[in-house]
Amino acid sequence: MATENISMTKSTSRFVLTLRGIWKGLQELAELIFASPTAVIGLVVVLAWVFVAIFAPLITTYSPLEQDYKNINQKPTAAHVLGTDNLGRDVWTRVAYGARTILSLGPISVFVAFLIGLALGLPAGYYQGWVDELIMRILDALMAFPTILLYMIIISAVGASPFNVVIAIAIGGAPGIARLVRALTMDIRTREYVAAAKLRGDSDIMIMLREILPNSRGPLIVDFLLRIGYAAFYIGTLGFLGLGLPPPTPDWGGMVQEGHGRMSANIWPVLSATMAIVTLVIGLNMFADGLREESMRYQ
Amino acid sequence: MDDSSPILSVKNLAVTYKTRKRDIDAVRDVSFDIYRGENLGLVGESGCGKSTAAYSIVNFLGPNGRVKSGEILFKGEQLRNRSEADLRKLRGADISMVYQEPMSALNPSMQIRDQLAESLIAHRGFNQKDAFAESLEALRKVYMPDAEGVMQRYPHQLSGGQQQRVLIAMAMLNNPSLLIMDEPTTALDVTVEAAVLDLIAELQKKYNTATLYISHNLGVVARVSDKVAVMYAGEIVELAPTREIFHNPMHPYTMGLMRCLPDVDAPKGTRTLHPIEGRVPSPANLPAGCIFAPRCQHAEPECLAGHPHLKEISPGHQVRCFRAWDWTAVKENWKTEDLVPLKESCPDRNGNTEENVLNVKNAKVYYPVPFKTVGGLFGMEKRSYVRASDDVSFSVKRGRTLGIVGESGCGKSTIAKAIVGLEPLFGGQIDFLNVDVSKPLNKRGIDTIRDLQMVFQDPNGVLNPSYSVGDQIAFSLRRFGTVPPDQIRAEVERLLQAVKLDESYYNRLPRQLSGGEKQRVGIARAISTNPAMVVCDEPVSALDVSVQAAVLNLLLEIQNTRNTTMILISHDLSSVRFFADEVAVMYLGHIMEIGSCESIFQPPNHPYTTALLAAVPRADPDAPHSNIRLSGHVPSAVKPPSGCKFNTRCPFKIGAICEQEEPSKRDMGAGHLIYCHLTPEDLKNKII
Amino acid sequence: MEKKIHPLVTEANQQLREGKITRRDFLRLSTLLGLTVASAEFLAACGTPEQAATEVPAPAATEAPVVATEAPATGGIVRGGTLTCATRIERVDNPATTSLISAAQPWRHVIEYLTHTDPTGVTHPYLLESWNASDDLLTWTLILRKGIKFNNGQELTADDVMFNFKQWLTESVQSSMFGAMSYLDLSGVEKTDDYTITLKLKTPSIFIPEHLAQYPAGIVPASFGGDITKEPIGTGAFTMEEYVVGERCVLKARKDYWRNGADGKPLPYLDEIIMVQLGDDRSADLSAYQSGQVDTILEPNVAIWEALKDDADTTVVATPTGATRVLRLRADQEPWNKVEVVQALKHCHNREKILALALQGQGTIGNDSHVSQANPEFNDIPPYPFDTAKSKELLTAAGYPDGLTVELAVASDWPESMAYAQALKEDAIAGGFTINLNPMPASQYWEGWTDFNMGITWWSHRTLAPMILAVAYTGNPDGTPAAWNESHWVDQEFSDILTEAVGTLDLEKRKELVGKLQVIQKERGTICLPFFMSVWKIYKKNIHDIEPTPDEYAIFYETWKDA
Amino acid sequence: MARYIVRRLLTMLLTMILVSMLVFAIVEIAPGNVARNILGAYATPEQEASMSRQLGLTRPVSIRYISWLFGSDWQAKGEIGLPMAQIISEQGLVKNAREWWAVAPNGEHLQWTVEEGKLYKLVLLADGNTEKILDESSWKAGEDGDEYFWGVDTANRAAKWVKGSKDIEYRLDYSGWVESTGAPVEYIPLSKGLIRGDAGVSLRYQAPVSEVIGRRILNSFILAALAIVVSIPTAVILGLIAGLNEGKLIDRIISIGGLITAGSPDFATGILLIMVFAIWLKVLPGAAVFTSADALWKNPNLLVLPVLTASLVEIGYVLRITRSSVVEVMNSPYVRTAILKGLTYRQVVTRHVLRNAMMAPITVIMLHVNWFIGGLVVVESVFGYPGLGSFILNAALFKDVYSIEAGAMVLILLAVGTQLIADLIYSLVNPRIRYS
Repeated sequence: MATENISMTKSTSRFVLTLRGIWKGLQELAELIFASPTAVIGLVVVLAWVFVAIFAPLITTYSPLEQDYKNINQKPTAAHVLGTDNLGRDVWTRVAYGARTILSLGPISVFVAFLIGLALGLPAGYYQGWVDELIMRILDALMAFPTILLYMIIISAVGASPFNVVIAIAIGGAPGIARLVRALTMDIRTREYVAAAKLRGDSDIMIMLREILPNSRGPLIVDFLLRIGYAAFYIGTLGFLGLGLPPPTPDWGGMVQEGHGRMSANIWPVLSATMAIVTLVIGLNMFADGLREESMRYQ
Repeated sequence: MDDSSPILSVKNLAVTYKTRKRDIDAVRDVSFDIYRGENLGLVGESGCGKSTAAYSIVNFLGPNGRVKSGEILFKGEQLRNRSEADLRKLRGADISMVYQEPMSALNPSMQIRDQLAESLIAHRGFNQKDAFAESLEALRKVYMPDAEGVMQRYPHQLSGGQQQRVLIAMAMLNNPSLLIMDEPTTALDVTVEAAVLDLIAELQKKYNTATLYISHNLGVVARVSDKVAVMYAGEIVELAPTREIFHNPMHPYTMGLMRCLPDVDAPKGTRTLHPIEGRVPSPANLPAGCIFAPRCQHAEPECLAGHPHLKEISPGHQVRCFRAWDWTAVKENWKTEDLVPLKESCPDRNGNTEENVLNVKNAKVYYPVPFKTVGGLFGMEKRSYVRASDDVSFSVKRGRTLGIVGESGCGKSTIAKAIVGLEPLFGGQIDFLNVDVSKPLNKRGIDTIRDLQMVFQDPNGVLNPSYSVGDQIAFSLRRFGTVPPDQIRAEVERLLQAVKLDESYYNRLPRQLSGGEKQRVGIARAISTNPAMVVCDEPVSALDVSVQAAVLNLLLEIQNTRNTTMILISHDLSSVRFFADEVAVMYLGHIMEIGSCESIFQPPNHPYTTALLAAVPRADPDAPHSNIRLSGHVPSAVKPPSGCKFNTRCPFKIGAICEQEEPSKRDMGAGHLIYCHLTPEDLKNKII
Repeated sequence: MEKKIHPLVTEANQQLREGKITRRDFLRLSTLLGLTVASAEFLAACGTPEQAATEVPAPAATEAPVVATEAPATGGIVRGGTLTCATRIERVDNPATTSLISAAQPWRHVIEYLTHTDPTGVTHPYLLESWNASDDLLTWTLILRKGIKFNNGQELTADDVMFNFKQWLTESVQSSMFGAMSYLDLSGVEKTDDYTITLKLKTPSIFIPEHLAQYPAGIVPASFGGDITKEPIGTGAFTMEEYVVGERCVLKARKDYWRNGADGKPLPYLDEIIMVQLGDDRSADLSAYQSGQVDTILEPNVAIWEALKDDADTTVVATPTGATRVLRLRADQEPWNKVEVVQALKHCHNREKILALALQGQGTIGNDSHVSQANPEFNDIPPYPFDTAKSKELLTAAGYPDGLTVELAVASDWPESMAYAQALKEDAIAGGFTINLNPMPASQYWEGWTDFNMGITWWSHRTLAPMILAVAYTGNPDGTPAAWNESHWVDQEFSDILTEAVGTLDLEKRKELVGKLQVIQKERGTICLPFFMSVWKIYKKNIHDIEPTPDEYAIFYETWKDA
Repeated sequence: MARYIVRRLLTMLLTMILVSMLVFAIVEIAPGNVARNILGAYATPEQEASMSRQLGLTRPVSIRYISWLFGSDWQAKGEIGLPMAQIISEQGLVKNAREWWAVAPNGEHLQWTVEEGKLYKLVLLADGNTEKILDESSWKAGEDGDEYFWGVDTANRAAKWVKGSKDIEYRLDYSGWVESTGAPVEYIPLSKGLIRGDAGVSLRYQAPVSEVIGRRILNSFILAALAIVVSIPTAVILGLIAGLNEGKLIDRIISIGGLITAGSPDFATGILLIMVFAIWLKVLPGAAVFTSADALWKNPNLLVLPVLTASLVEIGYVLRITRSSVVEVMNSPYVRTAILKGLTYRQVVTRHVLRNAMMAPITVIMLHVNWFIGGLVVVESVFGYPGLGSFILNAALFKDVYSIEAGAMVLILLAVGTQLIADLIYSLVNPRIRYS
């Protein structure tokens, strides 16, 4: 019993310490962010969209699919702050729910891309030699694909669905991530703590995951943020090209695609969705850029 | 102006930097004069504000820095608050600089001749042809081999020594009145450093240039400077003529710096080192009172309260210390006090010396060179190798230390890594505790891995920044299961104590530690499994001198208490002398000479050893200077020269035999082996 | 020239006098039976058939059969110029097998038709000089105009027409004419002399002249090898100079065309027609039009109409038609083989809403039978009401108490279809249907249009109701669905009544028969048809005399452009 | 240097081979095989099987890949025993009609057909017509007792007929199915292969892909080249100005401008530009209406908005890279050396900053080519521009496999080629690469 208690206290204290560590890390991050006006503006914009996405049902009065056929193509009014589209749906509601689409698909696809990128980049950078050569050649081949072409081919082969959009963006993004991870790994693997880990007989996977990965997180986080921006950009583009989510899913790119043919009659759906994409992408870019510049400034 | 007034006179200089949080005074109250032909050495540990002080002279402090107060008089004229256009006329003409990292100080995409010539064109209106001619002349003045060839080259095609010569030539082009040299030899190998220092000394004599020479290395300053200013945390704490400061230091910091240096002439066990406890305070967090007081052994309450000013206590000798004049008695034997007869302190050092813990036989470590053509992948190109370590044999006895010395790239680290299994062996054999360990780590048994640990060089790389100190040591304990899980924390704390860190370090993250502390944790981790042997790869070379001493002491203590066998890889002969029992001298992957520490540091020696020894800067202005210098640079390890590997640079080359035949080993007795065609007599005579 | 008047004309004349049929219906009918428009008008006004046959001169070969919409501005006609239009340039090989109006648009200026149906629905002879029908409507005589030359210099003769009939009536060629002319076998087509062809029908039909004006019925020479792009030979006023699928075609005026314009010189007025395709997305068409790059947009959709309807520089001519978007369900596949399921879906249609969303109200409500107010046989039968409770009830009865999930194929570049699909998707949820949309480009939709389990297809206008019904809702003799029967719905009773209607010339009677068909199709047919749409001709104000065809055919023979 | 180029070319070749496998795999082995994609979801299994055979899809993947890349005429030659000839002729509006014939030893060009169970030989006559000759004697005895014949059919395929076969061939005309009996049992679709310039027949256009794609490539190339010529110098100059004035107002303005243009998707920019310049101001064409193949030369205005749209995103991106590179170089030790050498600001910038600051953008632009191409697809789609991007997009939407494959290969070759060129430029700028 007594030993249990001790180990309890120990694990509790460890937990507290970990928490404290995380808190400290967050504090430092916040300090970093608030040092850069660019990052702050970016963060505000992104958080605003995150807020809109999370609370979409609370801050809108309609359903995104609700069609009011007696009021189509309305200009902004008190009842419809951004007007209605050609099917009489409230544009603001669709924009708000569209934020949900893009802010869930974007991070998910980038996350999947990171999983693939890590799975390729870590071994390539760590083992080098023929493993690296092989993986690099595959990556070269993947990189040679203009991303949008990859999307077009994948989506033409398997059709458009949220899942496929995620897969397409993930495959498109993975080579870049893998190269970054590889470069970071090649750098970190020469650090002596990696040698130290080898000298306690740690397995390669253990070393990659415990020694290398946590120490490449800085650039990876910045890259992650930037890539969410690109993903939002691409999800919008896919929607616009008609390769995105099937209607009537509220999807910003899709809204532009649906609306731009009748733009001269009703510009509001296009304008709203366009501004949404532009602000989100710029916000994410500003946030990532500011963070990167600030973290490099006083090195 | 006449020679009696200083070329440069800095008075009460203060420099401040804007940071995210607030302004930080990096340099405060710095005053010094430099006269024509004089060389002022500015020494101090890293982060003491030496470079800041130097750059403030040419007002080059970056966007965040500015001179806050004080005067900078150059030839009697105020340089502060001068316009950029005015300064530009001085920069590179009357005041020029030489930098620490010659590689990055040169434009990578410009030929050397253009980089040299533009200085002449800008300041003296030369046309290009004349400028090239003058530049070539300048290169010749710095004894640049193949000066014409170098003119056409790009920086990356030159060796570090050549690059530094280019920078010196560039600085001298316009016959400056003041030359500022910012650690010009720090990035260079010891043999190259020696040659560059010779050059600097010669040029100074020849052109009578006033020089501000910044270095962290007391030995270097002792060699070139007429006057030395010791900086500490942004202030000059002592300023005196070189001889005076080395023989009669007045400030406890200056004394501390000298007391912590290992002496290349003192054999192992004859003296111990006195590290300065604590660390240099950051300029953002200065202590009240005397800035050195928290680390000073002699601090009194008044030291903690008031801030001392620089006082002249004898002509030309200024000290910033309240007690500089009243502890004359203490400093009678300041250098040798606390001398502990180390040999007696560890009785079993000589107990089982005959047992070889490690036997290395003809070890080869080759790295394949990446194929230049795709055809290589299909066997159409002959594979070539970097022969990092070629045919190396030695053995280490239990409880002893083998030192391996040599310039960078000689293969000493490679062989160390091969021993612990971090590099695969290309040929040869390594036996450890009578087990064949000629295989990489993942093929070795867990016991072998546990028994053969390593201490690393770079304090910033030695610890994983993501985990706490305790965790990193605990990883090893868990992995090897040396202690039951519930005792791991206690064991880690015990280990921390063993490396003189208290248990509060357990939860610290590496970035909260100083370099020396990190290195201690690294040592704690290496000894956590109680290994039979520890390979130390340049354990102190990246540390400040005051910290070096502590770490070296610690290693020695660990060896004495645990009877650990060690290999010390180092380019610093002083550390090796301090710590090693046997020494191997390596050059281009080959052992040139091996033997007991005593025999290596005394003639007869291999010519290469001789050159190395001659190059060691001694922190004593009166130490005899040897003129033996190496010319040329280290040949490629892909295509090593035939015959004796050293023949291309050997000052005692006797002829064709050196180029054609690989020298056989010459046994000089008592295990002292020399690989040279010279006879023992020649080795002895020629060198002395 | 004396011409026998068909007894049915006399009968119809009587009906006209008694006020049973309108003057327009009479005109249409009598011209179908071979009377010239002038004769028919004369007859309608006062004369007797006998007088009409003798006293009214036959129209000159140069008579313009086209009725201009604007006040004829003969004096102001300007010759020359290039008309640029945005459209689709489809791959075409054999015109007889073309299944898209848009594919026929460029080519109808190169190859011509035996007859022409004008915007009022009256069919005129075109390459034909005239035709005659026997009293029992089983024998038709087609008389070719003489002296018409193909653009390779050959003269058009009965052999060429025979060749075309052979193509249409050979099943393996897969022309939609095969289904449309189900009343005729190839063996019944005979060449009487070089300019006369006799058709012997299996069952009576009055549709021959109108069928001959359908877009797959362009006349190619007998030497035709199967690919019009390899042999761009026809009698039309233009020659095809360049044809790049998906991009552009260039048509140049022929100097020796057989018809004259109002100024007495050979048509056409335009020198050149350039048709361009701006990608697969119609919005570029609109940008091109708005920035003055093209003069007109062919087959404009509702979005284009919406953008341009109030444009000051634009002429917008709207025609209510029988063109529509048909939600067709495969009668031979689950779950549409259960009539309750189809009815349930019909009850999920809020037709007013669908019309409003799909067409901004620019059309009429449909009742799920493919007969529109633009057809003379139209009977006003109310559609099923919007009643989702009833839908649920029907679904439960059909064995789907938990509702159904279905996939709806829809062409994403047809905004009306997309809007219809989305509106239905919303409303059908309450009715127990979960409809997943499968949007695809129109080109891809056409590739599989008869194959989708559920899809929304574009149908263009046909003059008479039985024409469309015969093409799309009948079976082959063996009972399998005909080539164009996309819903695969074959109903014996429906087919029988339809055959009777096809052979019934009496409009009143035919209307009655069609009424039965409407009810059957509404109740049992596996199509939903919520609206009929208006179609538009949209062109710049400096363009004149574009024929407002209800079937969206683009005909620029007499179009001219301000200098 | 030459060695470096050769090495890069070889790696590029390797990459292209890998890419070709990948393209082939994704497009042809994707769920729902080609025949299904062509036929739609509701074709009968017999129709699908027949279509698969006709498209050669029943042949092993490796053989199909080789045929696609290197052609199949030589394989057919092996089966038929006669050399193959592809005759290209102008037929009406079809400028390059391609037909495959077998060449008999006497020089006659031959095709075969089986009608009513009888084998006929079609001999090409001088006037372009054919003469049909009964050729029953050509049947060969097979191992299992059947009589068979390998020949060229009339639809550009090598085909193996078996005497008396009742197999039904379903052929998909543009409008529907054609059914005939006595069909061949095995087909080799004849093609010269992608690398010999024959990318197969587009399912959508029913014309050789290479025919359709050629002018599209030219159009896209003009658009892309102009966009690059406009955007890169602009971006570099702006980036330089911003980087040299780090932190100042002008830097802020340029940086924010760059952020906005780089963050606005091409379609948004394009739509906005059309709205303003084509619809409101009516000063520029809002769509790329090619009234003739050389429309761009007659009316260069067509290019203004597409080029501007494609450029804006690129300008923002390159500008930001250039700026940060300039900032980095400005803070480098060698610029410090240059300044402390007493050079003027102008000298420092022109001699020391420019060249070194260009290195990072060149590599990044090089990696950015793919992104740029993506932008072109969007721009071409927005403006209805008849380029390669919209071609591939439509091919993808239509599942026109051979067009996707050929288009993808061209695009990738373009991308990889551009990367190679950028690599070479980089090696010229950076002496380290040149000499190592």
